[in-house]
Amino acid sequence: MADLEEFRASVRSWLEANAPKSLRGKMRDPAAAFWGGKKTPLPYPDSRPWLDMMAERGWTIPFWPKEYGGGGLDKEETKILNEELARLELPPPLTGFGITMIGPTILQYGTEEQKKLYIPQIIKGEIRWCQGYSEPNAGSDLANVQLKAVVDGDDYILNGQKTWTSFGDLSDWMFLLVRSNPDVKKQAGITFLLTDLDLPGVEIRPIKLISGASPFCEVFFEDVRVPRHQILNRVDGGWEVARALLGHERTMIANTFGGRQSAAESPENPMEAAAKKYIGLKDGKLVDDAVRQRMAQNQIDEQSFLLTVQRNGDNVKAGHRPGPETSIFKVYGTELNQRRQELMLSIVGPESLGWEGDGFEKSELDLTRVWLRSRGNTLEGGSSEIQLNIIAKQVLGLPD
Amino acid sequence: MADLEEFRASVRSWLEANAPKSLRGKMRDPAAAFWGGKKTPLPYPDSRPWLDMMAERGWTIPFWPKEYGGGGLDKEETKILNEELARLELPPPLTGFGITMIGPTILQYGTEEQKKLYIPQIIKGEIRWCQGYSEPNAGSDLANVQLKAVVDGDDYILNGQKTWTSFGDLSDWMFLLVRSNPDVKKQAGITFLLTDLDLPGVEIRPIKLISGASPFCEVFFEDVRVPRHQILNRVDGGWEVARALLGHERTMIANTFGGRQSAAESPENPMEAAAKKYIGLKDGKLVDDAVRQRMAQNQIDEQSFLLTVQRNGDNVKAGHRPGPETSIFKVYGTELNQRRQELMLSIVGPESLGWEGDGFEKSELDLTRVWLRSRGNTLEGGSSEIQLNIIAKQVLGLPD
Amino acid sequence: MELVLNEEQTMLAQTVKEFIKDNSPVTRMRKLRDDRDMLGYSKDVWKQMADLGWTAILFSEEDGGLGLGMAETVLVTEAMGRNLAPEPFISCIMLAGQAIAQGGSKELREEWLTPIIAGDKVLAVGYQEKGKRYDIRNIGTSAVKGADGYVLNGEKTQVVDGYGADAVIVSARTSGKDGDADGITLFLIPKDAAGMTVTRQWRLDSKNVAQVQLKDVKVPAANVVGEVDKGGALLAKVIDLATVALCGEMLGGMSSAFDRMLAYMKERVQFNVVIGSFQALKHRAAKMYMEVELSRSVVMAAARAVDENHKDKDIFISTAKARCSDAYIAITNEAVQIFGGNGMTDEEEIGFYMKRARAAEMTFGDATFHKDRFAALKGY
Amino acid sequence: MELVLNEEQTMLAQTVKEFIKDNSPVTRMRKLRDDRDMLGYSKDVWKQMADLGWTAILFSEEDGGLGLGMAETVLVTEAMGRNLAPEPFISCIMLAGQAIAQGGSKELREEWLTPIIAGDKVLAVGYQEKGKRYDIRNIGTSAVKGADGYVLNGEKTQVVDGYGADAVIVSARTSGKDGDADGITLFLIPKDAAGMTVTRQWRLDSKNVAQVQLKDVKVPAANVVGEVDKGGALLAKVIDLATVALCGEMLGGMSSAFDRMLAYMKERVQFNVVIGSFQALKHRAAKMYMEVELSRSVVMAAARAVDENHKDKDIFISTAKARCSDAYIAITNEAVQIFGGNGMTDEEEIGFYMKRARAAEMTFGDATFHKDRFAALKGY
Repeated sequence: MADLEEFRASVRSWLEANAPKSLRGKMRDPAAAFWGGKKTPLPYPDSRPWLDMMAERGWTIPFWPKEYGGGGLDKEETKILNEELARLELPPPLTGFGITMIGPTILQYGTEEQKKLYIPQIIKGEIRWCQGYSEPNAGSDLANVQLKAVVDGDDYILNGQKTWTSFGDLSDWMFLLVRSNPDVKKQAGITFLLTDLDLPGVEIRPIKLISGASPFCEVFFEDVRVPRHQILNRVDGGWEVARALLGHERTMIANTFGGRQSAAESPENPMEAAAKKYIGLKDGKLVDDAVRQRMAQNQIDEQSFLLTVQRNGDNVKAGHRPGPETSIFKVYGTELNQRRQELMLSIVGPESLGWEGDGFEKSELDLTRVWLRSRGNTLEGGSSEIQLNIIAKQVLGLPD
Repeated sequence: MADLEEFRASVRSWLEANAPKSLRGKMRDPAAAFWGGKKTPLPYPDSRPWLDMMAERGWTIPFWPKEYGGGGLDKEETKILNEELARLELPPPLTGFGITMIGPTILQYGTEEQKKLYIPQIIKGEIRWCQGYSEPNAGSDLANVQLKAVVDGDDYILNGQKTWTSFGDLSDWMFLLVRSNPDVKKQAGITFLLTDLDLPGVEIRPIKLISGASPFCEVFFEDVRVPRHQILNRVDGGWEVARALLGHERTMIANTFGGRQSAAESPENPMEAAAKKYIGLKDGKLVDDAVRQRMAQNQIDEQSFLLTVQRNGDNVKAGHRPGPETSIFKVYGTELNQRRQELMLSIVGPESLGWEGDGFEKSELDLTRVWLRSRGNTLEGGSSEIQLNIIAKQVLGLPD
Repeated sequence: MELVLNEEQTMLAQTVKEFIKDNSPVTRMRKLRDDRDMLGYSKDVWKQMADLGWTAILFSEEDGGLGLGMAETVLVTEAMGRNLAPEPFISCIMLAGQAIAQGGSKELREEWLTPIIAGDKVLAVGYQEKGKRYDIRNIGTSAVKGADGYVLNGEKTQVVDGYGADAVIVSARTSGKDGDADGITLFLIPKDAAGMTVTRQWRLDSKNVAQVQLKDVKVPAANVVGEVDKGGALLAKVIDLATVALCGEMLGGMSSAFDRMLAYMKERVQFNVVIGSFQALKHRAAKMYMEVELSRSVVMAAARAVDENHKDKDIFISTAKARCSDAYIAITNEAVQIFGGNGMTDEEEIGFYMKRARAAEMTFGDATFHKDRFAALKGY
Repeated sequence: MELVLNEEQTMLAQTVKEFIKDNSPVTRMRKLRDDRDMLGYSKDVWKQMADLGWTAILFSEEDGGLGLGMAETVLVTEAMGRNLAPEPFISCIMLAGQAIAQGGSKELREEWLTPIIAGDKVLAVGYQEKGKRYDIRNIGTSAVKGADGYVLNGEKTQVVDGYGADAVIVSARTSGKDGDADGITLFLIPKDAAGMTVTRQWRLDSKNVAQVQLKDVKVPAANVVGEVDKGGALLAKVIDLATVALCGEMLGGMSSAFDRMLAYMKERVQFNVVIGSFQALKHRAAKMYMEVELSRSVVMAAARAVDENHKDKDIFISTAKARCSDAYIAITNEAVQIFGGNGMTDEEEIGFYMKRARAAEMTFGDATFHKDRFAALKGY
């Protein structure tokens, strides 16, 4: 107990002395997130020193083992560190798939050499990772991996294509599934591989979306040589790794859509603000009663959802098995977000139809894109249909 | 043209002279419908003479061929007859499955002897028919017929059970599907049979529903002997007949739920009346805006549906192929009716919770039962799920 | 708040669930209905529940209770809801008992709370009037002050467990006009009071509900529960608590309906496979499952918000009632559809849940009423 | 009314459909967008449509039109909607053309209708203002009467096909206050009028829309369309007609989106089968099919109700706009979901329909606006 207080005091004084003043207050600023690596632009000039000083102490991922460069903090200490970061409203020094997806997976499946090699790089944010699961003709059928990996000496030679790779153009390395054995049941011939994207034969092309943005890429492989020691788990044992990693991803998506604020908090609500601006109150009630009711429904849904996320977390914290499965969060959270964006359009009305340029406010133009982007939420990371299949089978025990 | 005017004059004078005065004005009175047969109570004392005098002229089904006792009227004459009946607001003299289902089917599949025997009985309303399709373990799988029919001399011997037989207890004869051949694909071993229900070995038990009513029966067959000449179409050719008959049934259900009034008409609307009574207007608008919006949605749905039924009819009249299939009417019409009844509950509020006795008005108690009954609409006559399967396959051409 | 059961709560939940399972299958409620039992519940089962201490949960130790909270209470109502146990928990404990506990004089508390907690006496609260919908401030019943007390005239409807109650607490207008929050007073009227007629009503969910007619009923001032003219606020507070308990019941009901539907999907064969293998039905079942899970979260949260006197507790309560109302109806509708023709028969128990879902929705304000209240509380 | 096409209508429908198919694949609209074409449509294609007589359908023979009705008009817009053909039919023919035909003086009709019908001139109507939502009586633009005519000040937004228009008809307040039905006047302003600035705006559906700024613009009294102060009613009438035409377009759009979705379901293979064999998707497709069919019925009925001057024609119009708005959005949302990741790419055309569905919904009042109007017309 005394130790913890001492720890808190040392953290506090260190942060106050060293954390860049320019980043204070930016805790909730989504633009302050830094994804690391060599190609991603710095969000703020101080983002790099902030990352470096935290990484040196292992505090980018404070609870990972010290031997691989993590902070080695226990639960209590981690909580204290987070509280002290929140006190100065400091943004996390690092985010990304290294932390949320491939890092935990390497810790779970990697050899000692692999852990020693990759985990410190992740902790220091030296490389940004992207995911190579989807292929053009696979869609929801993730096991339908066609990208060929043929053994040649100490290397695999890769030929084929990945798609829907988030920020492939800003990433340094990819973790991907390859078809290492075409002669067995499709799940049984997949290998999980890590590869540098700067290798010869790799070509990365952004995909333009309906929202106008290009957060995803197609990644083409033509005779790309990847050392065989860069496989994770055994040869043809990639499907098991992929599934474990998907679990990490769903948790992350749930966190994203569920919002990080606890359900009890009531932050300034952008929907209510928009309704008051575009529709207006009369006698304390929104003039458009249909919108008012949809808002109440949407907020009730949101509160119910956040409380369910919280309940799940509280159960885990209490040492019980998690309650509802993460698939619920994915389906409900993404569909809720879509309903929210559609409601926002109804609230803002004709001004929400802008694409760019004159006659529309920036917030109106942003809304249009955010809405369009939200349509993808129910597709990426396992479509709603796939999630409902999973719930039916794995949670409810219904037969195929 | 002159002939038609003459026809109209003769119909009018005959109706004015003969149609029972006590039935005038009862055109829209659902209680005035007479189902015929030996067991059904008369709705009004004059219902029988009204039936008899109309049947004598073949006008219970005016457009059926004269040789079997029908009216033999053409399209124009039928229209005139209906207009003249409407002029005095007279109820139809006869309704029932004889007219809407088995009659047309016998005309389509029956031998000359069968037509001569059954059609006049139907036209005169001498027997009331019921349907024997469903069986306890079949549900939506109608071809799963288990009721056994074994040949014995000139007879079939029936053993097994039918269920969900509408008003089996009030009917005289049944048309039913029997398993005549257990050794072939299930659809190929079914025979369509007509049988008297007063035969020894038939037992009829009403099923009590959640609404408290018992409009359906279970019908048990134990060594019931039915003459083999009472089959329709060939032995093992029952499935074809059953499907033709189901087409007639769906059209009937669509008419029932679509309502017979044309879309343009605006009869006194019970929902609007209830809303004004239980909720009330303020400045010309319902006080409860949520109910107001649900009402608008429901009435828009209803109008859209009625117009679609009308469009289908207009297309057929114009000699084109029908537009949307009748399955649409069944699914949409029944679900619309369920939404309508649920909305009625919301309008009436806590007073809609009554079951019987003190403290509730008759209209409130009726509503409760009508609502509960409406839950069956999406099940009987081919469930919504089955209809959606049919639309997907037969209309949209999607594969199994 | 922590949305997790502690050890004691887990044990309580287990005990109640087992008791209800053993002592109150749905067949019991069916028999009461078929027998046209005037009470509609069993005094014997009620006494057993009291002996197990569940009627005491919410009362202070001073009043002879256990001094626990809504978090525990909803565990009891959830178990009761699972099997549609008709005992007068919400009417007698949540409404009448809480009204007396929170507003009753020392004398009233001594006279009535002990037998209520012991399960020896049943009290009901009459606040609903015909045609007045969900706003409890719309009251046609009047109470006029005279020399020795008040004279009451009016009529209450659908008073839950009013038939056979040892006393009925009624709301009456002592001043102001229809719709005013002030000017409402609660009166406790013992069953033998001259001029009070209690008539059993028959409702679709077979609950004991009654019409309570008051013709020049004399009530002494000592029988006022709470303060004169301030009974509206007390009633609202008590109804809020009862609403959370009802949400617990609804959660139990929808869980049971969902479980039954799921079991049927695994067992019913059509087209040579179980119907649970049809993808369209699977997806619908998965969606209903989400509704159950979300409902569980909001019920737990509402109970804890009340226990913690959370500043947004009214929002939590309306969230719970709106969600549970919609979910219970949606799930029972789906369940009846999936049960097919069998679901339409009186013989199959699923229909009871569909009926109860409607009655529960329309008790203490329907989903729309609570969405409206939610919006108002949020300031829009 | 008869909800069936007669022989001439069937032929017309066929001709338009084929013309659009041959001359206006969606790639044409994509190219206009990618080129950032300021006009956003093709004058050449428009002229061809005029030569085929479609611009003349609704005008009287006296004005050089064909004297046909909305029943024919919706066939043209439906075909255009199927391929998102961006030509100025609704803006120039339905709004401006009809305003002049129904309210214009003989001189205005002679000067403008002939070139409109010939496809030589394009006119637009500016009635929408920023922040005023859907009520066309909310007008900030003012017109003050002076010695020789009127002086206009104000700003219109999202004037469809306003950029490059030969003239713009704008609504302005000549008397009364915001929200009044009376006191609105329509003014025809030729493109070279001093003080009028027309700025191209870029909208998600890539339609030509423009901001029209009016700074002390002088308009002679002869350019008033309709009567002074009575322009609100004329505008409302014209917008009602245009709404029906737009519903035709929406019907075409949703039909096309549905057809594309269905084709994709039959062709896309996942888990070794076409996705159209998954029952959950089949049921959803069947439901969307019903929406298309219902939409077709209400569009046909609304057009005929207008042609027959049916006493309930406003109800038919609001029914059509509410239904088509909801259906177009529902179908395009479902289609994008079923197209999966491909549906999210700019390369796949389905996304264009989803964007257009939103813009069309918010033109002439969204679904909620028309449900509200429906209820008001029904008297509740």
